[in-house]
Amino acid sequence: MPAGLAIAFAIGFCGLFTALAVFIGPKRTNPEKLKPFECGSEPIGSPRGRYSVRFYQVAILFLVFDIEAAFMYPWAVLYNQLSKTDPDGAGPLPAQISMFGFAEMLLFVGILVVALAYVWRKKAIGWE
Amino acid sequence: MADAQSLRQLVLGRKDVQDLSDTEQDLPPDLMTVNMGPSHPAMHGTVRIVLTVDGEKVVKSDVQPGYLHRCFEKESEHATYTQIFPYTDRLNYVSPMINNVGWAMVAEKLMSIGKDIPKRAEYIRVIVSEMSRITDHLTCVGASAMELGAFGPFLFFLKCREWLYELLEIVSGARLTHTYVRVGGVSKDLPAGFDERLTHTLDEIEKVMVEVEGLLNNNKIFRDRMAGIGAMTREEAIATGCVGPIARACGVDYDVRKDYPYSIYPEVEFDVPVGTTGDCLDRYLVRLEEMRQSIRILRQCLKQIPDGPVMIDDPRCALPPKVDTYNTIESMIRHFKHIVDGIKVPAGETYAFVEGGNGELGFFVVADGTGRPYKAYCRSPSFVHLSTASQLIHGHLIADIVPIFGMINMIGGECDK
Amino acid sequence: MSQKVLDALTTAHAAAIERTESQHGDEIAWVKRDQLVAVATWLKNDPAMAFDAPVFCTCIDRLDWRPLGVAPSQHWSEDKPRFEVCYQLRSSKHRHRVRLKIAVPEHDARLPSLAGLWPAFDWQERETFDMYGIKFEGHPDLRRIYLYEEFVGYPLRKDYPKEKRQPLVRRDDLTRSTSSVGKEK
Amino acid sequence: MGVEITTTRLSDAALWAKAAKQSKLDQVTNWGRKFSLFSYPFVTACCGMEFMSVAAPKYDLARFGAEFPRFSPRQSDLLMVVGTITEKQGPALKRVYDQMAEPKWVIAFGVCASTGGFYQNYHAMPGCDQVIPVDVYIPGCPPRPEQVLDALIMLMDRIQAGRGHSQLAIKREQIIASAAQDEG
Repeated sequence: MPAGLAIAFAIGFCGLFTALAVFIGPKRTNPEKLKPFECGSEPIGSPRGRYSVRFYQVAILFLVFDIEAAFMYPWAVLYNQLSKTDPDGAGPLPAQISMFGFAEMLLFVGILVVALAYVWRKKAIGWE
Repeated sequence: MADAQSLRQLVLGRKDVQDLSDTEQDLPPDLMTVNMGPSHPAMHGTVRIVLTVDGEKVVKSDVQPGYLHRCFEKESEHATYTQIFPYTDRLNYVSPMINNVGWAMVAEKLMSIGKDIPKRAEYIRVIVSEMSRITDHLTCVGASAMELGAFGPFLFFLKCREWLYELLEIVSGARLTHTYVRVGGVSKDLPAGFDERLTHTLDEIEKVMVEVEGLLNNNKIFRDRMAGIGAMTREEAIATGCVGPIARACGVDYDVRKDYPYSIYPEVEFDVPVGTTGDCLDRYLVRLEEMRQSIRILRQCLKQIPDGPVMIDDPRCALPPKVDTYNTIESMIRHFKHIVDGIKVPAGETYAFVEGGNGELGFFVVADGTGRPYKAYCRSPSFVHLSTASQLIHGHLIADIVPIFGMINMIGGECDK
Repeated sequence: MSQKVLDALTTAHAAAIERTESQHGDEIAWVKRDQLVAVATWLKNDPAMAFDAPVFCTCIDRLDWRPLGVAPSQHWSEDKPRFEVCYQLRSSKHRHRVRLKIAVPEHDARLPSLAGLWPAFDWQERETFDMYGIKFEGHPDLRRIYLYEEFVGYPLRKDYPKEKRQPLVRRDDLTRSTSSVGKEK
Repeated sequence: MGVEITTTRLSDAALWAKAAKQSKLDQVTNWGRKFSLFSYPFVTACCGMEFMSVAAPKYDLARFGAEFPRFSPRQSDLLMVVGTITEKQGPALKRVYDQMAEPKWVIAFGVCASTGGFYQNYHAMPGCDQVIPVDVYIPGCPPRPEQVLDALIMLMDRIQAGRGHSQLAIKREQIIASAAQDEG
């Protein structure tokens, strides 16, 4: 499946459903509906106030480790080919198991573990 | 020169170099007020907290109950003593039987017939109360585990609760709102084959409890979210009037069944679990242990239950047997007067209390001799525990409010009466 | 067995105690309003009494109090005070209990608050104020606890009709086509 | 005994429903909607215990595609009013209902949400339809889980037929808008 086609499909589907929602979905707004939802009570205080930077830190760190997990998916799918010496199995000999795939991911995760250790020591994750 | 300076400041929006002290003081973030409103899953739908938070840490909280105030007192001034039983069911609707027994006891205390209730009726009352107490703890622990993300134990405990609901439905006819106890005894006898089914269910529940304890007790996430959260000292617990599992978790050894024994609790042995630190984890462990003690009581009751009538035959508060009602005019009139005008409770006032699911549940009744109470105040443990909530929350993170509220087990009907 | 509580109370505060009675095993002590705080602090701090556990605080509205089988002299009449505020206390050490009752006339329904002595009474006094309109002086923040601020009147008084609703919000597109029987009185 | 008898004016709703027949597209979208209801459990009182039992393994709500409770009105289209609605809770209920996206449906779970049950007093509202239009009422205090599942199936039929209150309201506005265009 050539990558370009896959990207086109992705954009096509997302665009299709957002377009459907925008054009077909009923839009009926009333002032009550536009107010922020605060568990049923009148919203108090304004979100515009200044709040601690820790929120931003925690969000960014989550993003880093979330994407790390996301990268593991394609690796996991292709793990079998990565572990064979001749991936397309053309040669006469039965393919031996090679540590290429595993070592690759170990390196990738290792870097991020160092980052995690640094962040942990700097107490950027907790909320003290 | 001056306007160039201000121009640069205007453009860059930066302070002048001289204004900066050597280190840029980090301005304290403004406190944000947030609504943890009435319609929130962790608030059991009936409590609103106006939180003032500094980032995630709670700085000030104003707990507002009253969203489920259904006027128990006003309704009970317009209903006869027997008609109030359905209202008491819906006070602590997680363990409704115990409220029924509490209300029956206050009426019996006023009529001073507490001593001559038939022994079998007392045993049945203790059996159904302890079953109701188990469902209370099952719901409380299951729901607060789910609120912390452990969905498995919630479903396991609800499966057990379904078994108990079926049994309570066979006994009283309703799954949740039983209205089973009457002044002077209970309305119906236990059905045949009840004790085999109950013993079987109790064994099953103990198996499930072992499973859930395996899941939760040493679970790192569960312990981190519960240990050390919402701790309360012994003196605070007593001074704020806390009772039940919450006070026992702080080390207050107060259980109405032991300190002011009523009904046949002196005839069964059971222990009262008492915690040490008084935090959420201790409340959870105390509730689990209390479930085991209730199972132990149930087993003893099933062995010791005598035969005999289940209703006192005192004409003042017992309905005449059906065969007389349809055959003799006196019984018909008595039956009619009993239902329409209610039980004539002599004038006086008293406060009777039982060990409810959340602690000392008492009724302060002023009777004026007619069939309707003049005043029926319900002393509800949830209302007292909720008054300590804002002090327990103080200084914790917003996410810690959920386990604290889960373990306080604040029941809307009982808290707002 | 709490009779000794009443005896100790009467000996220590003879002036403050109007009368004591014992009904159905509960000891009741009628206390004068102005000496309530003195008696309460004594009850709390005295080692023999040690009433450290508050149980409840409520009020009885004696408006149409005509009990059956009781002499008419006991019935309520205009000259008698209308409200009786009751504080129930319990000692966790000695396991005895006492109920303090204070007569409060209707025209000035005021009472010194005991929220300072026992934190539990903070909310219970707010509830009594919300339901009966008894103003507790010295209470940290005395406002309605169950009902909403816009509610007028005190619902648990005997003269407040049970069904008198004061709705906050109703549906606007709802047209009451049929008459509503017995609209709010 | 001041009992407020209130009937929503269904007569004009029936008129608009007859006037606007179901187009093919409507039938397909309603078919999709009825099997993927996301409920916002507005739980207040004892019926909440029975709501837990309905969602629990024995009387599973998941069999009907309505199991996943969403605790935000933005992501839910079925408002289950579970338990007594008091006067103080009224504004909160109305605000949650207004903040839900159309088309939306309401189930009054239990007799307290339907008519106030045996709480006829100054603080309990005689039914949540004093504040929001309700599509299906479930009697019972609390109703048995089977009654709740039956009510859900009843609601699904109503959704398929396009006769939910908010569906009719959207239809009515479309007709008014199209009528205005014809004249304009």
